[in-house]
Amino acid sequence: MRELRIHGRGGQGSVTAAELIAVAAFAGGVYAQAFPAFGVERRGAPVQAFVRLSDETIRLRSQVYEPDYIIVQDSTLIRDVNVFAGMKPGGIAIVNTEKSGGYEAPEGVRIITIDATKIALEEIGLPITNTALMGAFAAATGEIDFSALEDAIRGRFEGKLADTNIRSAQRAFEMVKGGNA
Amino acid sequence: MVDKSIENFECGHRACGGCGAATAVRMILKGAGEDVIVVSPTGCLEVFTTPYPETAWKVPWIHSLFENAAAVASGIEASLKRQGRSEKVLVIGGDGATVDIGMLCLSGAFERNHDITYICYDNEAYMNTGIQRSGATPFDASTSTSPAGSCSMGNKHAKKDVPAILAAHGSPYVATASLSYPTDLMKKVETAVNTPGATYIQIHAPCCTGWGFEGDQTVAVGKLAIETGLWVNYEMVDGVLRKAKKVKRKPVEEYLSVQKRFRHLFKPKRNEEEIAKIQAIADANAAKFGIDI
Amino acid sequence: MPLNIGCTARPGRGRDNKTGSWRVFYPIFTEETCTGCEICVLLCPEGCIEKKGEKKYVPDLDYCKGCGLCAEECPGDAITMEKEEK
Amino acid sequence: MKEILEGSHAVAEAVRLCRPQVVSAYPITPQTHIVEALASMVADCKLDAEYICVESEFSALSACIGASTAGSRTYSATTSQGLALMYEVCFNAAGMRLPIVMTIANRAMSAPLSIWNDQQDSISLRDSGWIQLYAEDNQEALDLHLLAYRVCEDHDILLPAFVCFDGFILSHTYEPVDMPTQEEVDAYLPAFNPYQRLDAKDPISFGMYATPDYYMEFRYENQRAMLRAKEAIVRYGTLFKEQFGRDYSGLIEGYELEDAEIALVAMGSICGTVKDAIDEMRKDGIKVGLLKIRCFRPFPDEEIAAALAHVKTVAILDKNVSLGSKGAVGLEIKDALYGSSIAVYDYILGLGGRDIRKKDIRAITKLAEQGSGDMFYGLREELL
Repeated sequence: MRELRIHGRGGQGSVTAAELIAVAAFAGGVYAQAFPAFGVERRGAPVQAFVRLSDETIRLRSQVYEPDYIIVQDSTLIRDVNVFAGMKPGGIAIVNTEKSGGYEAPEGVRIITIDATKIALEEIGLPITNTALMGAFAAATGEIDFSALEDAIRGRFEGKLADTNIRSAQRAFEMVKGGNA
Repeated sequence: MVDKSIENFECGHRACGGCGAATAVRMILKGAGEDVIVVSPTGCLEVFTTPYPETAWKVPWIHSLFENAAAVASGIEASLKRQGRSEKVLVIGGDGATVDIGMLCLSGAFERNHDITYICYDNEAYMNTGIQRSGATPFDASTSTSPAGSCSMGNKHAKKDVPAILAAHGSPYVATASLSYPTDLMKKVETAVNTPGATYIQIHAPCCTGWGFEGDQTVAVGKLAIETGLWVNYEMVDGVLRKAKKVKRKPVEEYLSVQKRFRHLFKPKRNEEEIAKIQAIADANAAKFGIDI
Repeated sequence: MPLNIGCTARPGRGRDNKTGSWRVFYPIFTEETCTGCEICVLLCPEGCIEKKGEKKYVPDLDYCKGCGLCAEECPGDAITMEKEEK
Repeated sequence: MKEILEGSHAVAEAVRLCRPQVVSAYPITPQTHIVEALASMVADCKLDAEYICVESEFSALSACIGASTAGSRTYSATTSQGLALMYEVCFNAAGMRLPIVMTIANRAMSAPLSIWNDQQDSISLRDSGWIQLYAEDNQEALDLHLLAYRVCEDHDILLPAFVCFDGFILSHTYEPVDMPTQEEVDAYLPAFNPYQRLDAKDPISFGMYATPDYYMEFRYENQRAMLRAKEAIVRYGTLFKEQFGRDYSGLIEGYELEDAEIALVAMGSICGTVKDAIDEMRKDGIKVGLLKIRCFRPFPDEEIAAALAHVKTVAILDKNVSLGSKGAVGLEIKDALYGSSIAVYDYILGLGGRDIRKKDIRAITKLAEQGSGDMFYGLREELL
């Protein structure tokens, strides 16, 4: 079983990201579970969402404490939240930042930085970073196919909004695949 | 046209001799017609009509709780609508269930404008539990929880104006009536039941036991309420006052003095100041509704 | 007789309770002064006054509680209340 | 067909497939997504029902009483404070023998205010006369709605039911479920056939009062219907298994219980975590198993006594507490095992959304082995 923890701020679509990754993984024949860290946080507050992926039925219901993967929607979170807490060796951290690195992660954790905000602003016209980060996650982990992610995004958003979000995800996907992130 | 021959209220019920509510309900059922479902909240009416297995109701009838009659009626109306059925939904409840504890459900049902008619038989206190005050108890009435005493003149508050509250909800038809004017009462029920949407009638229903008069005086006391201006029969259509019964007004003491609940205004000595306050209420009613001939 | 599920009843047994036993005074109807207005029929809280013929109204004494409302409101003073004596 | 969706939406779909004619509900976290989804279905003509936007939970269930007596299949959903506001109406609906089905997205009770999960809300209504079913996952939550309507509407039963699933932990979780088709559900659940109804052509008085000459007999009949519901749940659960392949033929379920020396007893979503923890403990040679209670009312006391007869120790995981006594499940189990020599320990845990991990299950198992129990587990000692 692989576990993903998404760190974001209220309003950034962390829960949606978790759900769409689960939907995409399920489409690929994997058993998936996605859920938020249930809270009363409002816009701007640090929030978390979780995904579990497995070849077997997932029964575990606790939150994710030792993730294989993390997504950090906003690198400013790193100041106040220990986003790398409990990460497994060999894990992958995808961080949205304009910087190229310099984060202290546990031993053996691979950090992929990507300027998802820039991509989102250019493709969607809004700082909606979650779809770009889903694309980066797909490329970095191989857990989900891009076409499945595309379908998942299209299943959630309509028309032009779906198109621009898919473009955003695609760009991030290709950047990470090409090692340009 | 009201069919006065309709008799859907069975003998054998356990109301007090001379009960205003029982008399009013017989008239209500004539005005409502045969194709009707009645909802009653907990109260005197419910208790005196339905000790298992003896029911006084010859129309379909349901009691659920004290404060939820309007919500139960909402559900019945929704169900009938879904089934394409024609029955009218009629709530008949006392003033406690209506103006106090059931106000939330009542407000909700009227805001949603279910096609129901809610009738409050107003006997101006909680008669079922032993004559405690309600939000409909008139000023200065002595009840078991607003007793007159050496430093109390009885109920300190004026009647809550529920007809106005429900008219403000946008009810297409709100009326008041009195059992002492049966033709008017039955016609208003017929109008309310046949008006689409949530309609309301508040019926003045004197209670011989609770108010303190002999059972043969029920209608006479009801008439005095109208004649003194302490109760006004009127109709509001879409929130606009249409019609109020005009009277040549008598002094309020003619109404007050025949009821034990106001006895403290006259004994041990006549309290001019308090009687004047009640006269002022009647005067205000007369001015508001333009009832003076 | 087994209980009705949910504590329900069909009409019928309401009349089992003979409220005539509550009565201290009983009404006497006089045809001569009756106007046939039927206000007594309408106002009776029991609904126990029946029309049996022209100006002939009869209270069902199984149910009449003797409240006297009919007598009080009769415009022709055609109803009087008498004490039950045995 | 298997699909992945949020638990609340899985429940809403299940409700839609059951064809309720009147839905009456008031939104409250974490139940909101269910009633929002149903409102959307009605707005899009995917559900042919009257949806009453009531002004409170009290009215929500009251309107269901009206609609049910008028002859419609009805549905509502609530949780926590909303259920507490319905308290009086719950007893009333059960006493009137109305087959209303209501989802409870389990949540803690105030004060202090908590929107998070435990099972205090529905447990506190244990005496109200509602059947109470608890779901381990969203598939079970979905399926139990079909089962509940089938059982409740049986004219030999005529009782209302809570289908309980843990708020947030299940209600807000995306996971795959096998969604039955309308044809399949129609084949399982016949159209609503009211036992009696409000009808001008055949007037009946509902909700009469009972004098001391009758009241006890009505309560006894209610109790008998509840006890008959045990058999009905097994029967319709078996029918469900035959039709859908998923086994709800038991009021309880065992996991690694046959040779277990220690039995954990739990209800709801915690069972999944417990099963994973058991797998780990089994690898370490600990003979531990799970007894999962799916049906808390009627309480399967005899079934539980039989299932636990061979164990040495029982540890009950209670997501509730009867303040001044113990956890409600613990009390019931102690009653069911009365007279046996089995050591029974109760653990109050997970209140107000406190997360429960596999390591907690291991720790509780250890406590039970050591003979230490009847306690709150996982308290933050530094706060006390």
